[in-house]
Order: sequence, then structure tokens, then C-alpha cells
Amino acid sequence: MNELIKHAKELLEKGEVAAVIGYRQVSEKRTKPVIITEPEETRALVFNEYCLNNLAVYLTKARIKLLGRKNNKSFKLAITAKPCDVHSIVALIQENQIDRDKIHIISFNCHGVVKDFGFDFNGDNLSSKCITCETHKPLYYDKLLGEVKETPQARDSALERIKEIERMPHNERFEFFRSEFDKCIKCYACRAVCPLCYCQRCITDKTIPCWIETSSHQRGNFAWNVIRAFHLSGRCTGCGECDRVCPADIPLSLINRKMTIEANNLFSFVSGRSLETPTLVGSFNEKDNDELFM
Amino acid sequence: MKIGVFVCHCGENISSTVDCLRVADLCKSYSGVEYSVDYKYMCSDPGQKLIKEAIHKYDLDAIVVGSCSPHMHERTFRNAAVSAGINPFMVEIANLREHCSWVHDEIEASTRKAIELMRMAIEKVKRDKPLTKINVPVTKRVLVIGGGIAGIQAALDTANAGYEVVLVEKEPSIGGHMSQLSETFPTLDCSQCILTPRMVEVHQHPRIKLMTYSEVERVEGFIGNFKVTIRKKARHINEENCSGCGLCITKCPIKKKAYNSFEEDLAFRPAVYVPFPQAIPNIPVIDETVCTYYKTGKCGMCLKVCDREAIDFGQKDTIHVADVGAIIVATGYKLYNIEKKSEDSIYKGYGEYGYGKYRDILDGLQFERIASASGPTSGEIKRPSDGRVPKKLAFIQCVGSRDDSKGISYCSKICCMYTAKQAMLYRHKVHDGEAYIFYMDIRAGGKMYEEFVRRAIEEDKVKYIRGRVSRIYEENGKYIVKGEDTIAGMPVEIDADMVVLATAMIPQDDAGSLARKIGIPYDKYGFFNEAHPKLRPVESTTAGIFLAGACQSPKDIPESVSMASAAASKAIILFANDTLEREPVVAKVNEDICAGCFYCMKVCPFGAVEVKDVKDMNGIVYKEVAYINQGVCQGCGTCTATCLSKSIELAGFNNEEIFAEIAAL
Amino acid sequence: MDKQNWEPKIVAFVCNWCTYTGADLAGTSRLKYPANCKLIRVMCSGSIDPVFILKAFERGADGVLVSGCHPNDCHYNAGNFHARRRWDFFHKLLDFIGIEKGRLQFSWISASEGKKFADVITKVTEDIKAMGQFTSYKKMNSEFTVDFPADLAELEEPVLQESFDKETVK
Amino acid sequence: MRYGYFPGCSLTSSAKEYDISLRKVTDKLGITFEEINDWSCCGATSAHVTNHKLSAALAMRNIMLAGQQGLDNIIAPCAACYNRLIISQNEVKNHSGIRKETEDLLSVKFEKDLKIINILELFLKSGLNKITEKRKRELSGVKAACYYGCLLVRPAAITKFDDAEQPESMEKIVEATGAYAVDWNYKTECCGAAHSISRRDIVIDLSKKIIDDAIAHGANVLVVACPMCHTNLDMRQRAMKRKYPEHKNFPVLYLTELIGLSLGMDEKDLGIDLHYSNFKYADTLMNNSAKG
Amino acid sequence: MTSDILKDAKKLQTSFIPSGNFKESFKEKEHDKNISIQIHERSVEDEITERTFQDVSLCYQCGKCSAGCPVRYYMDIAPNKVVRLIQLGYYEEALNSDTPWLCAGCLACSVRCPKEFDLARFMDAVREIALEKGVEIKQVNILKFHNAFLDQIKNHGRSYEAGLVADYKMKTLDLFQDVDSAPGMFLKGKLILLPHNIKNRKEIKRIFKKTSGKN
Repeated sequence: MNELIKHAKELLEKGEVAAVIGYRQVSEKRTKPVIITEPEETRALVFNEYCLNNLAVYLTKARIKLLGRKNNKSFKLAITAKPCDVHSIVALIQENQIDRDKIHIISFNCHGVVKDFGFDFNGDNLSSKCITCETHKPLYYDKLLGEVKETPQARDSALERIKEIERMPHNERFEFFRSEFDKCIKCYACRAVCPLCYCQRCITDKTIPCWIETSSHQRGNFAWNVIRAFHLSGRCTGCGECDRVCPADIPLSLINRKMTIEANNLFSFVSGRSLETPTLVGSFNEKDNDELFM
Repeated sequence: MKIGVFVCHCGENISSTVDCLRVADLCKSYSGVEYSVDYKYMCSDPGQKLIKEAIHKYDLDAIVVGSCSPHMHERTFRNAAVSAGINPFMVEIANLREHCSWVHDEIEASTRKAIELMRMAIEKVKRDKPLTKINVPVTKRVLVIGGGIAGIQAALDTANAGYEVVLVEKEPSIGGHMSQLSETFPTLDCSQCILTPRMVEVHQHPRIKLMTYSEVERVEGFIGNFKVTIRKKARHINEENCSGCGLCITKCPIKKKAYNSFEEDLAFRPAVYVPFPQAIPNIPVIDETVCTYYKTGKCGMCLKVCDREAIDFGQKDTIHVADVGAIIVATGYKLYNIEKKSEDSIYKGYGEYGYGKYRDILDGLQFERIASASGPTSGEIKRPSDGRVPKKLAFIQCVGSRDDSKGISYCSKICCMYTAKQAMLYRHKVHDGEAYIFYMDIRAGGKMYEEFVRRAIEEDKVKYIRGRVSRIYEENGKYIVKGEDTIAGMPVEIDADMVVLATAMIPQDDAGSLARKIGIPYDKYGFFNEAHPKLRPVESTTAGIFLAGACQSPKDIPESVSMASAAASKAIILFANDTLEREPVVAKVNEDICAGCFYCMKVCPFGAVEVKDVKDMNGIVYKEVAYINQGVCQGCGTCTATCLSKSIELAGFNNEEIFAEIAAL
Repeated sequence: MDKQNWEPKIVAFVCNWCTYTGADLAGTSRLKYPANCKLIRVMCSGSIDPVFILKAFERGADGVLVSGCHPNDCHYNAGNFHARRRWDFFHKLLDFIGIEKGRLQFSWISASEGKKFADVITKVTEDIKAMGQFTSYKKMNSEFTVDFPADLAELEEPVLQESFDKETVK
Repeated sequence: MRYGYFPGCSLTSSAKEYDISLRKVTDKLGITFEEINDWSCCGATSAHVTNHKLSAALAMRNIMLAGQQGLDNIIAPCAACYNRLIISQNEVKNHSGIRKETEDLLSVKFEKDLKIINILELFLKSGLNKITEKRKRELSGVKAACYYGCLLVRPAAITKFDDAEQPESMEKIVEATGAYAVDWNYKTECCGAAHSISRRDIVIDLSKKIIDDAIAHGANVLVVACPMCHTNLDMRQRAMKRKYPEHKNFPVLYLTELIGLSLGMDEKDLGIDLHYSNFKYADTLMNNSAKG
Repeated sequence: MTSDILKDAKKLQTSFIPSGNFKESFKEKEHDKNISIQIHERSVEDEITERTFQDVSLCYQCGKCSAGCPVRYYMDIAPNKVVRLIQLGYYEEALNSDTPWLCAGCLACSVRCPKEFDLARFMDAVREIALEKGVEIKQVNILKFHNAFLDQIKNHGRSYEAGLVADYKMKTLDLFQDVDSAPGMFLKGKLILLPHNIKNRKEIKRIFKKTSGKN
């Protein structure tokens, strides 16, 4: 980890960046995001299997953006990002939320993280996104750290769950999701933690006209969760943060995962994998699937 | 808000299956409805008067009319509302005729549906906002793309009306396909004789800026305000110095390296050439691909002989920008090539007719050149292979046309006529020759057309055989044409000396890419789409862009000319005002909540979305938001549905109004 | 609710240039089709938001049809292409969530396809009739104090009126 | 590459020499086959003209057997067999009704399509340079009219192999042997095919036209790739002579025989002596070549 | 046959216009004449569509098929006319025609058809239907040849030419045809005298049995 600290310190000392967004250890199996502006504070920085948060979410926050602007000059921001977090950063660049030139990506050779704080790092406790992860080395970075290590093997239980749901008849499926969504308390933690939910005012906050009923009843919950999933279709990079933070344990990333699979099937597109490929939403191909239409 | 409801009987068209009285009565009970009435003919003068009086009497803010489709009378009722002092966009139409009374039999069901339709309209009108039309300035100059007969006509008409014209032609000369024709049906007058004066007129017209050997690169902007980028290809001849003496052409040592495309590859041309003697402008072009100078750096014969120093080997393409208010597209057609181009082409070619393997199998334009007095044979009908006069000629119609398997399902429309004409010309020139025409149907709709075909049969003894030809092959210098006379029910084999294929008219190769450049839709073949097949045949769906001639569908000369004049008059109508009124159905961004993802910019088909910087008190940009140019926006609303934060609303169809309609179900 | 007399409630979101005009043509050709479907006119199929569909279901619709111009025929050049991508997705999502394909149908109907319009409406209506009421969605509506009428036939019109005033449109 | 081999009935009897020469030539070129175990007749014309279900089932039985043998392609040297196999497979693939019936009939599920390869594709694929390299005999005097017949290239939408009207692949092979391929008109005209026995009159007329056109375009040998065509063009020449007395014996070779000759093989080894027209190929053709 | 249609032209007009349904009037005609062909509920046209997966109305009678047909000169009705007869409901005439039986299946028509109508496949269906309906086949030798050929496959799994020729000659009693080639065949050792039986003949028999049933 000395390398990370050294690098971050150097960046701040040379004034190349205004701040470093990173992780610090809070207990043995728990880390927290930290935003460092002073070189000496960099000693707190860590990177390990407990760095769960997708720090890309901070990049779009106004408070953080302000850090990049001092005395009417703009500075870079450095961010420590797992290879999967880099996908989110790529998506944000493509959606014009951040400038590639204005961020300094410190990334790592990653071999997976735990599914939640407090667990031991092994195959059983591997975060579900790491099971199918194909980018153990980041696709874009300015500094690459860490050594290459084997990722533990684990069963792709999420995919099995999707398959299982797909086997249910429609009414059962509906009932399943209705009861799952019914648990929603509209805390919007999923929205807060999602790096791609950067809208200043979310669709659900728009009340004239009212797009999604905000009170926490079945119908409103259903609409919210469907539209949340739809808005992320073809954009979600699969970081799985929404799932982790949901206090009601709604299987949000299951739907996201399903839509990612569909995006790949229908349009051979996975979000956040390339800066050059046009985004799925906002582009089209004359030869897109036309089967749906009579 | 006070709403007036008017239910029209449309004679009995609506009232026969919808109980109009009940509808009107019920509407009275809805909140906000101040006045509700039914009447026999709302669109009639008394009907409109009724509306106007009701607006005054009950002090109405908005009206709902239950009548025919808004595409029919929305404008009528809006005008009535305006004359009574209501904003025209406070009028909603419920389509009780086309969508209800005419399509349902049962009175109860259709009355119920009518009530619901009315309720939806009432709920919508409650949320309607007064809108004002948008005014945009108009640049009174027109761009004509294509210098064939359609383009020439359109340019002349607009210029004669007093407006400036930029005429862009990709070939070195204007004139198009018409200049290649020998004689024209049904009058048999010489094509060039009637065309050349027009070409000269274009050249000399003070208001027409002629740009030959040029292509449109880019079109930006919108109706009244297009900005066009044109690439003028290097001729390697200084146009100002050149006097058109033609000495360079005669002295050019490269005589037989390039086919003459004007002669449909039946002859050669030098490396420096004008396409044909009457070319406008009469300025040659040096073909870099064959010229020795560009290969070896030597020769320069033309340079030596030109005493006006017009030869400029170093000339480069130049880019010109023009501001125009309207565009007339007249890019014309090309002929189907029976040679197979590639596996993935939709045009499969005719292997059974010998793929251009045999030199005496010609297409329609090649025969025109052979029959033309200025053509490679000086008008004598001769076989390209050996120069013999063919004594037996077979014409085959519908080659490519009406053939799903070869890529074209449509009828090319003109082939029946020009084949009859060509057979006639042949019989006039070769008195002892026999002419056979294989056809499927004769489509001779037009003034004097049927008579013309009959003349070919009755006076010139052209033999018409109904049946498609299956194969052509060579045997002892003759071409065996295997057909079936489907009327006699007998197989037919003709040993022709020459075969002329009436190949289909297809769009130019670059029609699709041009359409994308200027932003107009085209059909699956590549013909440009008109705004309405019947009522707006010369307008494209993009405002301010008009169509003329065969780029829209196969056409003969009179049709192309009349379409060109129609397109010109559309442009002139546009220029009659200094500013342009546009429907205010445009999208608008709420800048406060726009997140600046610019998905709207990606989906906008018209490039109406711009980036706008939002600055803080210190004048520092703190966020970028989308801004929609009201002049460019066409009001499709694709951005509104794409916008994730719902920061865009489409005036006239905003989300609140649509939600109200859904809620009224 | 009387099962025997139940008639499905269907909403169609159609574009102004093709499908709406195609529907007009069906009218002028006097083609007959069931009266269950009500059209909501928008400018382009590209401007139809998925939330509209959910709203329709929330308002008791048993089925929804979305229809626009054929690919390459769009009045706005490309609106329907964007729409197609959107619906490909949304339809997959709804299917996964448990809403059958027949509940939300799609078609391309040009201005000249009056016959096709009548056929599509007939087919959609028959499909929805075969599937029956969309009870699973309507059940979610039942939490409300004002039970929004699912069936027009049940009500006298004034009641309907009343319910409208209470359930203000948001 | 592992090739499955479906000889077809003709190659075991009336077109023995085709089988013999094919095996000899491929052996020399290093192509090996695996014959489909217990193959049965493809159904030929007789099945599909009278009963389509039977036709599909008979053809698919062989494709099924090849699949069970672990093959992913089948070489069918007989043009008629090739056509039957490829059309049946296409039909079964595209029409679920027929697929279901045929699957039930053969109690099997068709999952993977096999690539059906005709004789021309085989040589084009295995590399023409191999033939050129191993050429031993001078054939420059051979002016071959390549006769495809109807079933080798049709329908092009399904065979996806050469142009249906102006095919050129056989010419390429013939030119690789050092022989000259003439351009002529009857490349894909029908010889009468299955009417060989039942309507001999038709076959004689049609075949005569084909031979005449070849002669008219300067050919001195017809090259075919179909046993049925060969039967009609070769065996029927005697009857042809009876009807058209001016007819002269004209040599008709299988493509494989021509390749065999160019590779320096003996006429007898290639089974050329089994032809009916009793033509002295080596004498006429080779001597021509020697003379230049 | 062709001239029959021309003769019937007047009848065609009168029967077509008032009833508005040509097939209906044809049914009546069939009934009156009390002929052997039964018009079932499904018309021959429907049957053909079902078997060939293509609609007969696709054909616009350009005659390109007939123009390129190698056996056109031996046919009684042009191939395109057979389609025409089916289009108009003259099923009897179509099924009785020689043309489908003379079709050599060379596919020249199918690959050249401007409407992508597979005429060869259509002819197959017409033959199948004619056989199923028990129409008397005039090109009897051709049918007998096919039957003889199929018998060989049925019994042996492969065609066996000595047996085929013998069987065919028995069936046609045309003993002297091919005298010039058969001895040659024997001499060259090409006509094998014993059938080559495949192992799984049971399966072949089963295929024949299962597919022989009427649709």
C-alpha cells in the first residue's frame, strides 16, 4: 500500500490534483470513503478486498466538483477505483458528467472484493459481480498499482436465480416482484449510491405532472422500481452497489443484471467498457431487432 | 377555466352510430365545461358561427370539438377560435368520425367510446397552454441539387421569380439524362433540340450561380436558414481563362484509355474532355486517373497548346458555403445494371441474360446513344460488336422492374413508352428490320401515350409478345432470345442481332448518403419520400426541402418538369414572406433541472440541441445544460422521452397533457 | 364486476404522421374493428415514454399498443429507431417482471395501411380478451380509497365524474 | 479436415468410374473421407416428385447418420444427391411442420446443420494449387466444356456456392489441370435427368442440344460432375446416333477423371474404359496436346 | 386443354361476375358433372399453399418459367398456365395435365422467377395431390418408373439398377427399350445383378409406411 500512499502524496504535493478520493480502513473488515486534500493525510489510504464502495459516485457531486476549482482555476481530481469502478467512470465520461482530462484514475489489479463488510474474503463471500468479472485489470487508468492475484472460484448464483425466475409463469413472476417491491420504503439509497443516478432532480421527484407516485404503496413502489431499472437499462455497469445498500433487501442488481444480459444479447453492448463505442441509449442501428413489431 | 364542448353530427356520418345529443349532454356535467352543444355541421359557416358566439356569450377559455379527424378540420376550428379571441392552441379535437362512428357498428359501444374520447380531449384542453407561433427569418435564395431537366426547370422558375439560385451538378455539365436521349415520346421531337436552349438560359441567367463538377458536402440549419457546404471538385482548368476552344481536347494524346460515360461506355474519350459538344459550361475537365501528367509528370501537351494559360495541374478541390432558405433536390435516377455487383447488393443482376458478357445486349440509354444523331454511330443503328446493321431486334421490358428476386418490386413507369419509341425509331431507320418487344403489361397512361404504342404496332409493325424472356445466349453471332408467348401459349425463340433491355430506373448510388446529409427520409429503394403521397407530393418531410423529378420515383420528362415547377413555386411561396411562421410545437429544456447528460443531443434527428453554459455569480461556468434551438426543432419529442430527469417538455403535447388523457380513460 | 360483460380497456399510443393517419384511413375506408381501443396521439413514436404505459396500467388498462411509422419512414427521420431500441428494452424488462408480452404490443403502421390498423386493433383486442383482465396490476390499485373504475359499464356517468374530481390528475 | 462421404446409389453401380476416379484423385491429393455407415438412397427425383414427406425423411436419414457419426459435413459427389440433401436440410430447418414430422419419423432431434459439400466445392476448398503442383500430363489440347447441369448450382439462395446462371467454379478447376475451358451456352441447361428411362425421346433431344452447343463452341470434351448427366450424355449417344445419323461420338468425362488424367493416372485405373461411347481419350486428347 | 379455357372464356365471365366467388361456382360445376375428383373442404389451392409454403396468387403470369423450361416442347400446357388454372379454380384440368409429370425438376423456373415462386416445388405438390386424389396419370411410364425406383429403395434401401430396369420393364411391358445399353452395362460390369441391401431396412420400410398415408 505504500505505493498508493506515495503516489497520492506525490500528486498532491506537486499540485497535480486538488484532492484524492480513496478508501480508509475503519476496522479490520471495513473501509470508508475518504476525500483527502492534504498530502500528509494520504497515509490513511488503503486498497484491499474491503474497498466495496464505488467511489465514482462522488465525481458527480457538486461539493466534490467544487474541490476541483480553486481560485478560478480548475484542477484534476484523483480517484482510486477498482477496475469495475472504472466502468462507471467511463459511463460518466460518455454521459458528459466528467471530463477525462479532469480526473486522474488510480486503479489496481483486482482479484475481487467481499460481498459486504465483515465477511472473510473467500469464494463463498465473494461479491456477485466479481464472480463473472472479466476485467481484473482496468480498461482505463493513469496509474496502475497492486499485484495480480487469483480470484477465488464461486458459483454464479445470481444467474441461476435469474434463470429460476425466468422459468416461473408470468403471474408467479409478477407476484414475486410485486412482493419484493412491496418491501420498498422509498429511502432512495439505491439512487444515492448509484454513480449513474446523477440527475439533480430525479424523475420521481418531478410532481408536476407526477411521474411516479412517491408514497410507499404497492403501485408506487412497483412503478419506481420498474422505472429505476429501465433508466439503468443499457447504462448500468453492474457495480451492484444498489443491492448492497438496500435496507429492504430487494434484489435490485438481479434486474440490472438481467437487463445487462439483454443489452448484450440485443445490441452486443455492455455499458462502460469503451469510450469509443457510442452509448446504447441515444444511438440506434437500422438493423436493430424488429421482431417485436407487428 | 371555462370550456365549451361542440359535438358535430357531420350530417349523419357521426350521428348514425353515435348518439351526439347524449354525448353533448353528458359533457355538460364534467367539471370545467361551461357550455355543451351538438350541431349538424360544425365545420359549416353556421356551425363556426355557433362556436364563435358561444365563446363570446359564455366567455370560454378553451373549446373541444368532437368531429372528424384533426387532420381534416383542426385548422378550421382553430381559426374560428382565433377570430373569437381564443388562442388557437386552446382547441382540442376529439376524432369522433374516423376513429369512432365510421369504424364501429353498435350505437351503444360507439357512443361510449365517443364519450371517452370527448373526456380525454376535455382533460387535455384543461392543461393546454396558450402558444404563439414562432417567427424565423428567411434567406431568399434556393439551392437546387442536380442539373438535369428537373433541376434546370426548378432553377429557371425560381430565378425568373426574382430569387437567387445556386445550382449544383456533380457532372462537368448540366443536362442530365435528357441530354443523352435521341428523340422523346410521344412526339418524337429531338431531345437535345428542346433541352439546349434551357441549358443556355441557365448559364446566362444573372441570378443563377451554376456550380458544375460540385457536390453537396453538408447541410446545416432549418427551413429559411440552411447553411450549405459545397465541394467544387478540381477541374484542373482555370474556368476564367478557358475560352472553350477545345484545342486541348483535340491535342490530348490519351485517346482510348477512358470510356465516355456520356456515350454510356460505347465510345472513348481523351484524358481532357467535355462530356458532349453542347456541354454547359463548355469548359473541359482533366481526368486525373488517366492523364499521363498525373502518372509520370510528363506530357503536358494541353499546357503547351493552350494559349490562354487555362490549364492548372495543381488545382485543388475548393469548399464553398452558401446560405439558402430552401433546397430543391433533383438528383434523378440511374439505370439498373444487369451485371451483378456484389453478393450483398439488393440488385442481383441478370445472369440469364449474360451479365454484359455480350456487347450487343444494350440497356435503354445505350440504345438512345446509338439512335442519337450525335451519338457514336451518328444515328445509324449498328451493332457495337461488329458494326453491322441489325436486321432483327429484340426489346425486353421489365428488366429489373417488377422483379422481386432481382431487388425491385416497383414498375419503372417509363419503359413501356421508351421501348415503343425505340422500336419505332429502329423501324424508321432500318426499314427491312424486324422489331420484337417482350412485355408483360403495357402501361401507357398519359396524353397520347396509348395512341403512340398503337402506332408502333399498327403503323410500324412492331411485334409485341407477352411474356418474360428466360434466357439469352449467343449462337453464331446471333442472340437467341428464349421466351414464351403467354397469349398464344407457345414457346418463342428469336435469333436477334441485337437485344435492348429496358432496365429499371433506380435511384442514384449516393441517394441514401445525400438523404442523410440533408436530413430527408427515403424508402427502401433509396427514392426520397414525399411528405404526403397525394397532397404534398413535392415536399420532403423536412420543412423547406422540396423534391423534383425521378429522385422521388420513376418519372418521364413532362412529369419531372411539372414537379420541378411545383417545387419551385413551393420555394417561391416560402419566400413570399420575410419571416416564417412555424407551429410552436417545439421542445424546451428546463435548465434548472437538466443534468447535462446530452442524450437529447444524441437522439435529436435535426441537431437542434446545443450546449449552453450556466454560469454562477462570478461568471464561472458551473454546469453545461442542453438548449433547444426553436428554429431547428421540428417537434418530434424524441428528446422528451429520452430525457432521464424529464427536463424537456414538448409544447402542445407536454407530459402533463398526455397524463391527463391517460387518466381520463 | 360482471365477468360476462367485461370488455377490455385498451390504450394505443400512436404517432401523428403514420399510425394516426392510418387509423383515419381505416375510418374513411369504413373498416370495422372493436371499440375497446382509444388512441392517444403523440407527435412521434420516439416521444412515448415507458412511464405512459405504466400510467395506463395504473388507470386500469388491460392492454397497451404502441405504434409508429415503419423503420426509415419516420416523419422525423429517426424517431422510431430510437423508439424501437427503447421498446426492445422495456418489453424485456416487463416480461422479466412478469407482464406478459400480449399486454404491451407494438406495431408499425404507415399512413396507407388502414387495413393493417384495423387488423392490428382487432388482434390486440382479441389477445387481451383471451388473456382476461389485468387483475394482478389492478390489485395494486385496490389500496386506494377511491377505487378507480376499471369498467365503464359498471358506473353511472355522474359517479365517474365524481371520481374524477377526487382523484385529481397528477 | 474430416470429410463425410455419401456416394449415392449411382456411384456404386452405373457410375462406378466416378467413385473410382474420385477415390484415386483424392487419395493423391491427400484428401480422406469417411463413408457414412449404412447410408441409404437420398430419395432422388422419384421421391420428391411423388411424396415430399418421404423425400425429406429419406434425405434426412443420411444427414442424421452422418451427424451420429460425429461428422459436420458431407461430400455428395452426385449432383442430384447433393441437391436433395441440401434442399431437404434447408426445408427441415425453415419449416417447423416438416421438421416435427421428420424428427418424429426418424425419432431424432435435428440440432446442428451439416455442411453439404459438392464436388466442385471440395476441390476449390482443398486448394487448386495442389492439382497444379502435382500435374504430370500435358492437357493443353483439351478444350473442355464444363457442364454443371441443373442441380449443382440451383437454387443459388440455398446452395450459396456459385452463380446460378453464369457459374465459373468448374472452369477454375479445369484450368488448374492445365486444360482449356471453353465459354459456352448450355452450362446449366437440363439434360432431362430422371426421364432417362421413361421418356428417352426427351433425354435424347436435350442431350443432343447440349453436345452440339459444346462442339459449336470448340470443345473437344464435355466435363460433368453428375452421374445422371453422364448417363444421359454418354450412354444415350448410341440412341442419339440412331435418331440423328450425323451425330459423332463425343467424349464425356467426369471432372475427377480429367483431374486424374492430368495427375498422370492411367485411363484404366480411372475407370474411363467403363464409358459407353468407347472413345479413345488418351489418343485423341493427349495427342492433340502433344501437338500443341 | 388450353383452348378449353378459351372456349370457356364466356362461361368464365358469366360464372365469375354474379356469384362473386369463382371457387363457389366451380364447386357447383363439379357437382353437376359428378366427376371423380372430390372437392374437399380445403381447395386444391389451399392444399398447394400448405405444402409449398407459398401462395399461388404470387404468380403474375409473366411466362418466364415456360420460356426457360427445357421440356416445354413436350408439355400439353405451359407451366405458367398450370398455375393459372389453379389460380382460377380449374383444378381438374390442372391435375389432369401432363405438364407436372414432364417437369424434370431442373429448377430453372424457380431460380429465375421474378416473384420468387418456387414452381418446381409447386409441380411436386400438384403431382402429390393428383396421386392422392386418384387422378388418372397419362404419363404412365414416368409414374411407373418412379414407382419402380421407390420400390427398390423400399426393399433394399438403395436403388439397384438391374432390379429397377427389370421391375420397370415388368411394369411397362416395354421390353425392348434400352436393349442397346443394358447389355453394355452388363459387359462393363456396371449393372450389378444382386441388390445391395443396407442393414437397417426396417427403418426404411417404416419411413415408407408412415409417409404413405394421405395427408
